[in-house]
Amino acid sequence: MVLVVLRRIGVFATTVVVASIVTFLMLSILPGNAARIALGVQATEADVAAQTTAMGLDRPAVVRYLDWFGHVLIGDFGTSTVSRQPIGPEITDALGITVILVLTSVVLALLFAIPFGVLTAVRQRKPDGAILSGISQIGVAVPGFLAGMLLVTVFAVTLRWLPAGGWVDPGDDFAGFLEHLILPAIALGSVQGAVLSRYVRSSVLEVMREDFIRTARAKGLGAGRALFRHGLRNAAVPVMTVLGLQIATLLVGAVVIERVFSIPGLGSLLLDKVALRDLPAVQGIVLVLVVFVLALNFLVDLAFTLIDPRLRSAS
Amino acid sequence: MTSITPTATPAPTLSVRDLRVGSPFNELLHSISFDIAAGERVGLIGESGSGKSLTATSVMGLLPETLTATGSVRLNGVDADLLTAPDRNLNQLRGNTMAMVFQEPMTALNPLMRVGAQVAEIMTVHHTVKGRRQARERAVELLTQVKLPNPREAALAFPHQLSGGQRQRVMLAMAMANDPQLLLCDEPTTALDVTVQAEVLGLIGKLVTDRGTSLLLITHDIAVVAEVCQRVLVMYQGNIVEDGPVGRVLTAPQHPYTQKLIAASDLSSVDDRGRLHTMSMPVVATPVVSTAETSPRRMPTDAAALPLSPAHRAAHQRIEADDAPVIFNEVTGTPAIRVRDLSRQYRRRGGSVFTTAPIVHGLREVSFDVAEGQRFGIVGESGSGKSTLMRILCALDQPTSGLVDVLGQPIKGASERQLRNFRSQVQIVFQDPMGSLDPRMKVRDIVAEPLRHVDRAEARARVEAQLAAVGLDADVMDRHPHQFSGGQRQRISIARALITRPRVLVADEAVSALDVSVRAQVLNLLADLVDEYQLTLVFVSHDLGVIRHLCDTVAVISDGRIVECGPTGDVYDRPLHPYTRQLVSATPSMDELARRVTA
Amino acid sequence: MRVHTRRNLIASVATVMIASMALVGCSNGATTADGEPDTTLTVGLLATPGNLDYTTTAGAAIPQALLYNVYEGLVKLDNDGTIIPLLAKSWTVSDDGLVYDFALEEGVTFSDGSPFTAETVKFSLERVKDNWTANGPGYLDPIASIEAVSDTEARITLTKPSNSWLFNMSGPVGTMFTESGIADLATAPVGTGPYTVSSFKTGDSLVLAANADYWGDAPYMTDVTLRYFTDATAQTNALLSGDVNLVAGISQFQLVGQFKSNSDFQVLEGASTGEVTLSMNNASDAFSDVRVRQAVMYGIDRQVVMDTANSGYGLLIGSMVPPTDPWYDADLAELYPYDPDKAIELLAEAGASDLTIAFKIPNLPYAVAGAQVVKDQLAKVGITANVTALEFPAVWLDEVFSNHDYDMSLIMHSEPRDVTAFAAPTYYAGYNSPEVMAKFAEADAADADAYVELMKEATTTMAEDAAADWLYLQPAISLADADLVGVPKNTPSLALDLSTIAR
Amino acid sequence: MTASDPRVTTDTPRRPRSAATGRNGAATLWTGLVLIGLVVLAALVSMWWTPFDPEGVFSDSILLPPGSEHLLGTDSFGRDVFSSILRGAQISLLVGTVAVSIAAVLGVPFGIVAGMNPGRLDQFMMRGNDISLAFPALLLAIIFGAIFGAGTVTAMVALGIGTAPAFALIARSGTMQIMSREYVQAARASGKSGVFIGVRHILPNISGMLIVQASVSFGIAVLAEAALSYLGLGTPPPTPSWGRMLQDAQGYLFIEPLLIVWPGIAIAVAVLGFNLLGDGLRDRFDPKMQVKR
Repeated sequence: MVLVVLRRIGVFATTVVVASIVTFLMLSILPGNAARIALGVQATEADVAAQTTAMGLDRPAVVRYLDWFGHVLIGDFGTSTVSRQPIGPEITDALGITVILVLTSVVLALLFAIPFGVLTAVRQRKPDGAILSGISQIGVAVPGFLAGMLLVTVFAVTLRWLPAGGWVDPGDDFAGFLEHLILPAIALGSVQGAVLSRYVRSSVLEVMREDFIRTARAKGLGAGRALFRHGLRNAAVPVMTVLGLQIATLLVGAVVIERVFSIPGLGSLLLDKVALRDLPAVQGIVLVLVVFVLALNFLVDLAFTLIDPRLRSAS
Repeated sequence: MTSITPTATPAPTLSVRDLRVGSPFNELLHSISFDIAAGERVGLIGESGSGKSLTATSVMGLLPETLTATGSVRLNGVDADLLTAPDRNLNQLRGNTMAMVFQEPMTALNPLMRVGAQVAEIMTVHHTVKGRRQARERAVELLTQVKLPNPREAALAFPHQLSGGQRQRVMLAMAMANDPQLLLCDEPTTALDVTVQAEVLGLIGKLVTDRGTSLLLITHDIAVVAEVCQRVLVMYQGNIVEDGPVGRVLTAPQHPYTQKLIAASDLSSVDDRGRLHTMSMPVVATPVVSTAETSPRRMPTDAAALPLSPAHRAAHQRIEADDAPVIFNEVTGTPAIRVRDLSRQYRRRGGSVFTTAPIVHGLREVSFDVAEGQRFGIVGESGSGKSTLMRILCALDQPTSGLVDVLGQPIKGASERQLRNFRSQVQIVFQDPMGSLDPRMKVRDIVAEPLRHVDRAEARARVEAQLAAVGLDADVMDRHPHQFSGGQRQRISIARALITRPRVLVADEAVSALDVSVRAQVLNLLADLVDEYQLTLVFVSHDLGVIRHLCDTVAVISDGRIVECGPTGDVYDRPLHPYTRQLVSATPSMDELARRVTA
Repeated sequence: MRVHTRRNLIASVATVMIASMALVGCSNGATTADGEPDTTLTVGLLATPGNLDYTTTAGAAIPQALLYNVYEGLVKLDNDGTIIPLLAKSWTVSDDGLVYDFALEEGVTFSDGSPFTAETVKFSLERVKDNWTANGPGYLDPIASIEAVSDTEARITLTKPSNSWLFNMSGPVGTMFTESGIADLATAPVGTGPYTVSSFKTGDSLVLAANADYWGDAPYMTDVTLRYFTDATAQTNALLSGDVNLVAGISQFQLVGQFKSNSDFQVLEGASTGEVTLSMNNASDAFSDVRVRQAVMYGIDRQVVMDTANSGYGLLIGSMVPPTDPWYDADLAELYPYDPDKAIELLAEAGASDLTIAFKIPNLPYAVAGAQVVKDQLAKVGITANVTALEFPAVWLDEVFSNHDYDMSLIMHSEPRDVTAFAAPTYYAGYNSPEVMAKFAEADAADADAYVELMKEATTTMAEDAAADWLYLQPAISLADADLVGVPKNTPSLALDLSTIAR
Repeated sequence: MTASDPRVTTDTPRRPRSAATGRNGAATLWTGLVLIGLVVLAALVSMWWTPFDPEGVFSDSILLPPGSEHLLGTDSFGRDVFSSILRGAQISLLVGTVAVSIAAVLGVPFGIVAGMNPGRLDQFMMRGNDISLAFPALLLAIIFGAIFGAGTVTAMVALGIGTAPAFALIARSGTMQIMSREYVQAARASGKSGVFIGVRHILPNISGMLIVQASVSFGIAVLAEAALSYLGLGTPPPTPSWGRMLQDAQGYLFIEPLLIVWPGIAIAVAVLGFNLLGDGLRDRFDPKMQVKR
């Protein structure tokens, strides 16, 4: 048992190392000279050369990789070539913001998707079910940033009920934090909710055809109770897979909404750092994103084990 | 609001009148009428598509939304027609006054819920016990009654931790929990191994007899009906064509369909050419609900005559208590197949985050020979290792250790190149008529697939010839598998297997998925072809009856080893190993059944 | 009143709908709920600083936030572009134009408490040569020596007379630093200015607080937050929704219209130093012939470019000189009137009738918009422009600016008095005119009147040579709450001077 | 992101779908096909004809409201919005087609090989797939945009590579199901090579689920192109793209709000079409229905 856990962790670690190499290689061919960007248009070529050496950009790739990843392993992401600050805290701050935003939106999405998806599945053949299903189909088809723009226009600009964008730390001002969270979370959550509700619907439809639902009906449970007591947990399994993948894509995917609402999240930080060719920061961000997703997969695996006893006891 | 109040007059438990079920496109059940008296055990028999399951689901009110039922279904003591009663009222009846057991023990239980809780639920739903605690206590009691080992622990198990038979017992416990008036069982034992099947059937019989519950048992297997029921209804194409006491129907079927069905079910009865009775002629569906006596039909009593006696006759041996290795059916000279000390272990796929996949012993030190021209049957239940053995014989799998020679070709460690000749010499016929043919390929391509280095024209000619040999016209060549019935698909499978003129034919449960009527035809065909091509046949099956009909020698395999092997008749008549005895008694012949029923 | 309505919203969710609608309307008055004057200001800006050290980090974002607000030099540019005293009370220049004597303000301290003296001047200016890598350390090249005559008197001697030197001293290179405050320039700036930095989050905000010990007049606004946006629409939305009070440096002018008709806001139009330049690589095969460049000048209707790509905002200049410079010549805008026939003729003359050029623009909204119009107009005179939008700054700097691998580009030159730099033969424009260079040098050393005259001559020559097509001058447009006063209209320097803003 | 995970597929035999689901499915399918047909028609027509040149600049017709001459009005460059919408269909279809093709070409063989070789190779390949899953399309688009320059090609390639792991997962789970079919065993027993089995047996039999996945991915690609255009990583002007039209329109939201409506509708129609098609096809090709029995 311990061995197995160790092996799993070993596999996970190997994956992370490979991912770090992929990240490093991919970013090492970035065009654009970080030294030149730091110095600006007035600097001479000699200045740029000196700056290149100072930033350690003239060392061989292997050395740079080992130096970088070695430090990452001890929690040191290096120093940003732009802000001159340790990158770790910058990433942590931005990641925190994005994670809060994404999780809130996912919670909103679930609050919408579960009842909506179940309803559309149960009422599949009724006209109202078809209408609801159509609504969610259209919801899936709307770009998230368009939803964001419209929300800002209506609730921030026209009605002035909520701020048009920006971010407040929950620790600084909790009410302000909530105000700033609502619109972006809704923008991100509404589209995700529509997507999720499609999965909930098909998963519930699938489960409704299962034999054990028929068994439950034969026991004297009404259709609704049978679904509620026996179906939903079973239907949750495929939905969870999708949810895990969604959260993974949203970490970067939220960048569009972050842009609409001027939120300094991880995706925005990545775009900024890429633009500034802040290579240590970009590498750090990409690695954190990738490891986050890998870890998320691992957790989803684990969650399956918890929800499904068939996976728990293998013998 | 319809209320449920007992009516005063004594009446049948279930009364079905003029039940018709239709889809938007056509009618599936045509005016079904029957009664079941209190405590009566009735079997409903028919082949796939005859409408027997629809009958049961109509009674339960669980028809798919898209089907509509008309007529009337009345339950004793219920002042309403179940077909028109609102769902809310049916909910009070289902699981309480009438209960149902389904075919698929693997999927009929909620995989995420402990079985005890699932049994308890049916009582809490109908408030037949006070409180959850009492429901749980009662659930354990019920699990004890259905003879689940360690019922207290079993109640805490999840369905996947139980075997198929155990799950079906749980389903039974659930169904009987509220002492229903009527129990419906839809193919309750079809998915179970024969030995388990007998136990579960015995249990059903005992439970309903003890409690005076009326039983409607749906099955395709006449033996199952004979085992449990007093009366049998025969369904054919949406009609009940015969209705009578089991003994009478078994011995003196009246309707032509029933007659054919029973004849085809009897693998020990052959015609004057040594061939099984088939149902190839179309049967006119005329409902007959009479119980008039007819003259008893003479049942052939002699065992199936073996059309071909191989030169080699196997010794009748069994494994000894000390597990000393035995070489079964040892052949002097060069056998077609020689297996020595064959073991196969594998890791079960899956496992979870925290557990390693367990090692499973598929086969343990198996040794036997198969002589050239022999018809060698391998019989065993699911998980016995028979499929693993078959796969290794066809070089689809590799032994972990031991020696396997087929037609002089060592299997262990052989590369695909070395096996090239072997591949055309050893061919295989599978169980599943749906799954064994690629749905995207035309019959022409399917049958020609094993051919190598053959030009189109010759391939076409050979395919045509081979299709003719299995009784199919050449015009089927350009069709796809889904356009054929199960029996026809199995013919195509056989054509594919024989097109390379192999010397060894391995058949894996080749008739198990077929309806009784078709089974006989395919078995006859196989027997003919084995003769014609002088094949060495290895026939793997769970069904001793089929093996007995087709094979001269049988090996009984259990838990990864051969426990007994010998000439089929000997093994059947004088089983040496207790497991074989169990197996034999669980698969009675028609004669035996008739004897039991009329006794 | 408007400022605090949203807090109520969260506090009493149930009454939100009606309450906030009622409260939203009354956006007037400069007091908080307590009756105190509201001295907090939030400014919405684009382009976030990566760090706070403009001695080694290029870009206009850092000086915009810090210069004159946190950092001060001896002199500053007022909003009209005039050099006025700052830390130097006054100064005298020797007749030969070589010796500058500065009389310094007394009692000035840095925000870390250290005093400002003539030694500080010497320390700060000497530091530039070796420690500055960005923002033009070369501007101080004319300095021969710096001498602290007394605590309040500093004497700077130049190697040769320079008219541009004092002007440049008003920019970043003239900043006064204290020796005790340079340890962490990137995050903890120490200056003598009216504000200090209280927090900085890259990509999000920079918060300034009034410096309680400021030597001069205390600014009206005590708490200023600079909020950074990546999207121009988000920036103006924030003003509309009341999240910010002032938006400076609008770049997408279609967003301005809605504010003009709204009495809650004021639109401030001023002059900037941002020349939107259609640069042509004078050294490339395509544009080495002056006739081809002139053909471009005739072939482009700058008014249409401005109307279409810039919503009609801007000023046609025709040279690289904004009206705030003394040598501005309004007539140059008419030098090359729109005349496509003439353009075709010139191209034919130059044997370039079927010209295809690489038009590499930065991926910035004004450039992307402008390039579409330019491409369309060039097509009409027979020039095929293959437009590529390069990532800015990284790839554009690399390909166009450093490697000169382009035929045509479109970019705004926003630095003050950058025309001299543009004329350098090594500059990306590849314009090589010894005559013009000589004139610039002569001008710099000349007396004040001759200076203006010579500068005018040189810049006119550049325009005639069609060194580039200066399409128009980007206006400096600020949008603000109606109650704000003292908002700087023009941007003669890089700085956004907050000290004058009040309610 | 739509991806099926092998963890969620079971061997549970299903009863075939009822007739009514089938009819619903057919309605869904046809609605989807009609919507896609509109988009394809727009793309085809715009190859030869649009009412006005969607790439020029017309300074005399800036920001006109919808009218008889300009059906949907004009934008800030004086371009006819209707023409741009028509021409924009080309980019959307191009991005979708190329991205999905890249994803399929990379993902499907990968998934089939993994599915056909259970054990170490499969494990190894799936870890590789995990890693590529950790680089979502948008992240790749940002990185590739920085490396190769933003543009249609970069966006298509990034979307394609980013979507490939989903195809690999689908192909693998489908392959694993097909591998247990007896006709594969029969082919192996006939000495057929892995390549033959993969191409002749597995690919045709998982094509249904792959088409469903392709259809859904197509919709996602159209949405992703819009998002990338919004971030400035999509199709550069003047080539009309719906996503960039949306972005451009954002600045004119208070001047000409309809400008944001038209490309929004166009995107929704295309995505809706492909999603409905996917749903309809899923009803047709339900992989569960191919399970034995």
